[in-house]
Amino acid sequence: MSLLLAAAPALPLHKAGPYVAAAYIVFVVLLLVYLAIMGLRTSRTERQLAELRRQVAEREAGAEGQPREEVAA
Amino acid sequence: MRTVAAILRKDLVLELRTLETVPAMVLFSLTTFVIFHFALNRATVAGQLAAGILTGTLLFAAMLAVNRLFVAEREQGGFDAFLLAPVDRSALLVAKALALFVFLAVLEVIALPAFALLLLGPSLGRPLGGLVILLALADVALAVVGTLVSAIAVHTRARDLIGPIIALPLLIPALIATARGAGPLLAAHGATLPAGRWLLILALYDLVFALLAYAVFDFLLED
Amino acid sequence: MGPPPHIHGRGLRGLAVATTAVVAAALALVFFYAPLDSDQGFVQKIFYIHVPLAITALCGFVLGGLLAIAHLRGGHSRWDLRSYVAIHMSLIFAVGALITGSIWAKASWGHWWVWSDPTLTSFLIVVLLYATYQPLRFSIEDPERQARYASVFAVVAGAFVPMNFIVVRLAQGVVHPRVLTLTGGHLPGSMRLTFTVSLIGIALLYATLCKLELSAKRSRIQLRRLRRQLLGEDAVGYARRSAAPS
Amino acid sequence: MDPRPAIDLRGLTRRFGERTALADVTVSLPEGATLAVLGRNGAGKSTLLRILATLLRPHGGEAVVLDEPLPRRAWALRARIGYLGHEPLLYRDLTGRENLEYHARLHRVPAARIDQLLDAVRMGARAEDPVRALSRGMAQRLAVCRAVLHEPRLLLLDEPLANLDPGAAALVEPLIGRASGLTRVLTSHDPHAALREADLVLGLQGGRPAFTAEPARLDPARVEELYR
Repeated sequence: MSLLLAAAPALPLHKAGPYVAAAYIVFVVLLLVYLAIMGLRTSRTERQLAELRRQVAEREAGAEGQPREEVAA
Repeated sequence: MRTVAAILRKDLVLELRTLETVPAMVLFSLTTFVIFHFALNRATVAGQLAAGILTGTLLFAAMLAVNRLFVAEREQGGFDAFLLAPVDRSALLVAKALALFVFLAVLEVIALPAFALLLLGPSLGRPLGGLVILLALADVALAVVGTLVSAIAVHTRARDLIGPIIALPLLIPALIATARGAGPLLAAHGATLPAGRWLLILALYDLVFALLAYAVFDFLLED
Repeated sequence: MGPPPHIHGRGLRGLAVATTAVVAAALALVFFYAPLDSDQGFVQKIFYIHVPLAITALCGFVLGGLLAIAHLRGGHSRWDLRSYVAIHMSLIFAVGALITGSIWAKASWGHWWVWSDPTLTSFLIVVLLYATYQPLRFSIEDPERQARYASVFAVVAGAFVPMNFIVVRLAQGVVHPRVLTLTGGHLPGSMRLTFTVSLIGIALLYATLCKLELSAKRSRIQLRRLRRQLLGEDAVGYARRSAAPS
Repeated sequence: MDPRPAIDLRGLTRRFGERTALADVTVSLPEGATLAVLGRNGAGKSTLLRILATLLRPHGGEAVVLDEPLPRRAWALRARIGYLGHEPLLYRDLTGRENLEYHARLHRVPAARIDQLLDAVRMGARAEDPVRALSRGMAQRLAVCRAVLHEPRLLLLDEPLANLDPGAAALVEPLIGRASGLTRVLTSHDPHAALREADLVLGLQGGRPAFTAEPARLDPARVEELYR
C-alpha cells in the first residue's frame, strides 16, 4: 500500500480524500433529493386517490336514495 | 421546385417591402463591432481573436433572422395558406432555408467590409476567397439549423427566447469549425485558404442537419 | 371496487433490488479491490462514478431520441412519455457527471474547469442543449403539439450528441487522463472489472429511476382520467400547464 | 354511377389536449348541396371546417370527403377544396395581386384567372394596394378570390359574409353563393341567413351534434335552443 502511494506523483491520500468523498457525496445527495421529491409526489398522488375514492363513495351513497340529478350544463 | 421558387420569391419581396430583417441584422453587426472595439480597448484585431469576433457577431445576428423567419406565416395565416395547397411540405423548409441563406449572404456582403474597415488589422484582400468559402458553408449551417429551430420556436409562447437558446448550442460545432478555420486567414501574413478539416467538418455538419431537418420538418407543420 | 391500484409498476421492486446490490458491489470494488492508479493515486476513484454517470446520461439522451422516433412514427403519446422520462433522467445524471467531473478536474489539475478536455467540454454543450428541453415543452400549451415538437427536438438533439463529440474532439488536442480511453486498453484488469461493475450499477440505477418516474407519471395521468370520468369535467378543473406529457 | 355523398362523416371526433372539441359528428352531404353548421362560439364549427379543410387531423371516426378518406388522402383532396376561414390568409405587406399570384403559383393556376376574379369582385382598381391599406371588407373580397382561385369543387366557408356589406355580398354570391353550384359547408353568425341557404342543417352544442335536419322540417325552437 505504501509502495503504491509512493509511486503516485499525484495528490497524497489525505488531500485526495475530500475530493473523492465530495464526488461520491454529490452522487448520493442527488439521488436522495430525487427520491425525496418522488416520495412527496407519490404521497400526493395517493392522497388524491383516497380523496377520489371518498367522493365516489359519497356519490354512490347519495345516488341510492334519490333519482340521479343531472348536472346543469 | 416551382413551389420553392414561389415561396422564396414571396419571402424576398416581403423583405424588400418591409425591410424588417436584414437592415436590423446589419445594424446589429456594426454596433457589435463598435462594442468589441470599446470592450477590448483595441484599435485592431487579428488572428483567432478577429475570427472569434466575426463569427460570434454573425451567429448572434443570425438569431435575429431566426426569430423573424416564420412570424409572418404564423400571424398572417401563411402556414394555413401553405397547408391548403397541394404541394410537398418540405418545399417550405427548403424555401425558408434559402431565404435565410440569402439574408445572411447580404448581411456578410456589408458586414465583412465593415469589419475590415473598423476592426481588422491585416488586409482582407488576400484571404478573401478562402473566407468566402468558409462563410458560405457556415451560412448553410446557420440557414438549415436556423430554419428548423425557428419552425419549432414560432409555435411556442416565448418564441424569441426559445429560438436562440436551442439554436445556439446546436450551432456550437459549426461555430468551432468556422472560427478555427477563419483564425489563420485573419492573421497577419496568414493563410489564404482555411484548413481542409474545418471545411470538411462544416460540410459534414451541413449534410447531417440538412437530412435531419428534412426528415423531421413535416411533423412541425401537422396539426 | 377493486383493490387499490399499485402505484409502482410491475418489476420495479426486482429492478430496485438488483440495482442496490450492483451499486453496493461496485462501491466495495472501488474502495477495497481496485488498485490505486499509478499516475493519479486516490483521486482516480472519482473516475468510477464520473464516467459511468456521463456515459449513462449520453446513452439516455440518444435513447430519448430513439423513443421520440417511435413517437413520431406511431403518434402514440406513451412513447412521448418514455422519451420525456429518458431525457429528464439523463439531464439529472448529466448534472451529476458535470459536478463530479469538475471535482475531478480540481483534484487532478487544480482547476474547477478545464477547457482543454474535449470530453468535458462537449458534455457541457450537450447539457446546455438539453437544458432547453423542459422550457421548450413548457412553452407549448397544446399537449399534442408539445409532444410532437418535443420529439422533434429529441431526435435532432439525439443525433447532435455524437456529432458534437466528434467535432469538439477534432478541435482540441486530446489532453485527457489516460484512464479515460474507454477502449480499456490501458486499464489493468482489476480496474476494468471495477469500472464495468460501476457502469452496470449506474445504468441499472438509471433504468430503475426511469421506471419509477414513468409509473408515477402514469398513475397521475390515470388519476386525472378517473376523476374526469367519475366526477365530470368540472371536477378536475383546468389542467395546470406543465412540461410533462399528459 | 353510384352517387356517393360529397361529404361522409361517421363519428368524427377531435380533441385539443383533454378538451373534446368535436365528438361523434355523423353527417352525409350529397354533391352540390349546402350544409349549414350552427352553434355558439366554441361549439366546434370552426374545428369541423378545419378538419374538412385538412388543416386538422381527426382523432376518431371516419371522414370521406370527395371520395378521399381523411387524413390519409388529405394531399389529394387539397386541390379540390376552397377554404375561407376567419383570417383572410393574405400577407398584409403584399398587394392583392401579389398575394393571389403567390397562391396561383402554389396551386399551379394560370395568372389570367386572377384578373378574371379581381374583376368579378370589383377589386381590379385596388389590386396594386398592399392588403394592409384595404378595409376588412375589401380584404375579405380578396380572400374569396383566393379561396376559389383553383376552381374547387367543395367550398368550406367560415362566416364568409362577416365583413361584407350587402353590395359586396352580392358581388361574391356567384363565386361562393348558391349560384356557384358547388358543394358547400358554411357557418354563419346569422342562423336565419344560413337556414335560407342550406339544404341540410347541423346544430352543434359543446362539440356534440344536437340535430341534423332539413331546414323546412326544422323546428325554429331547436335553433333558438342552440344559442341559449
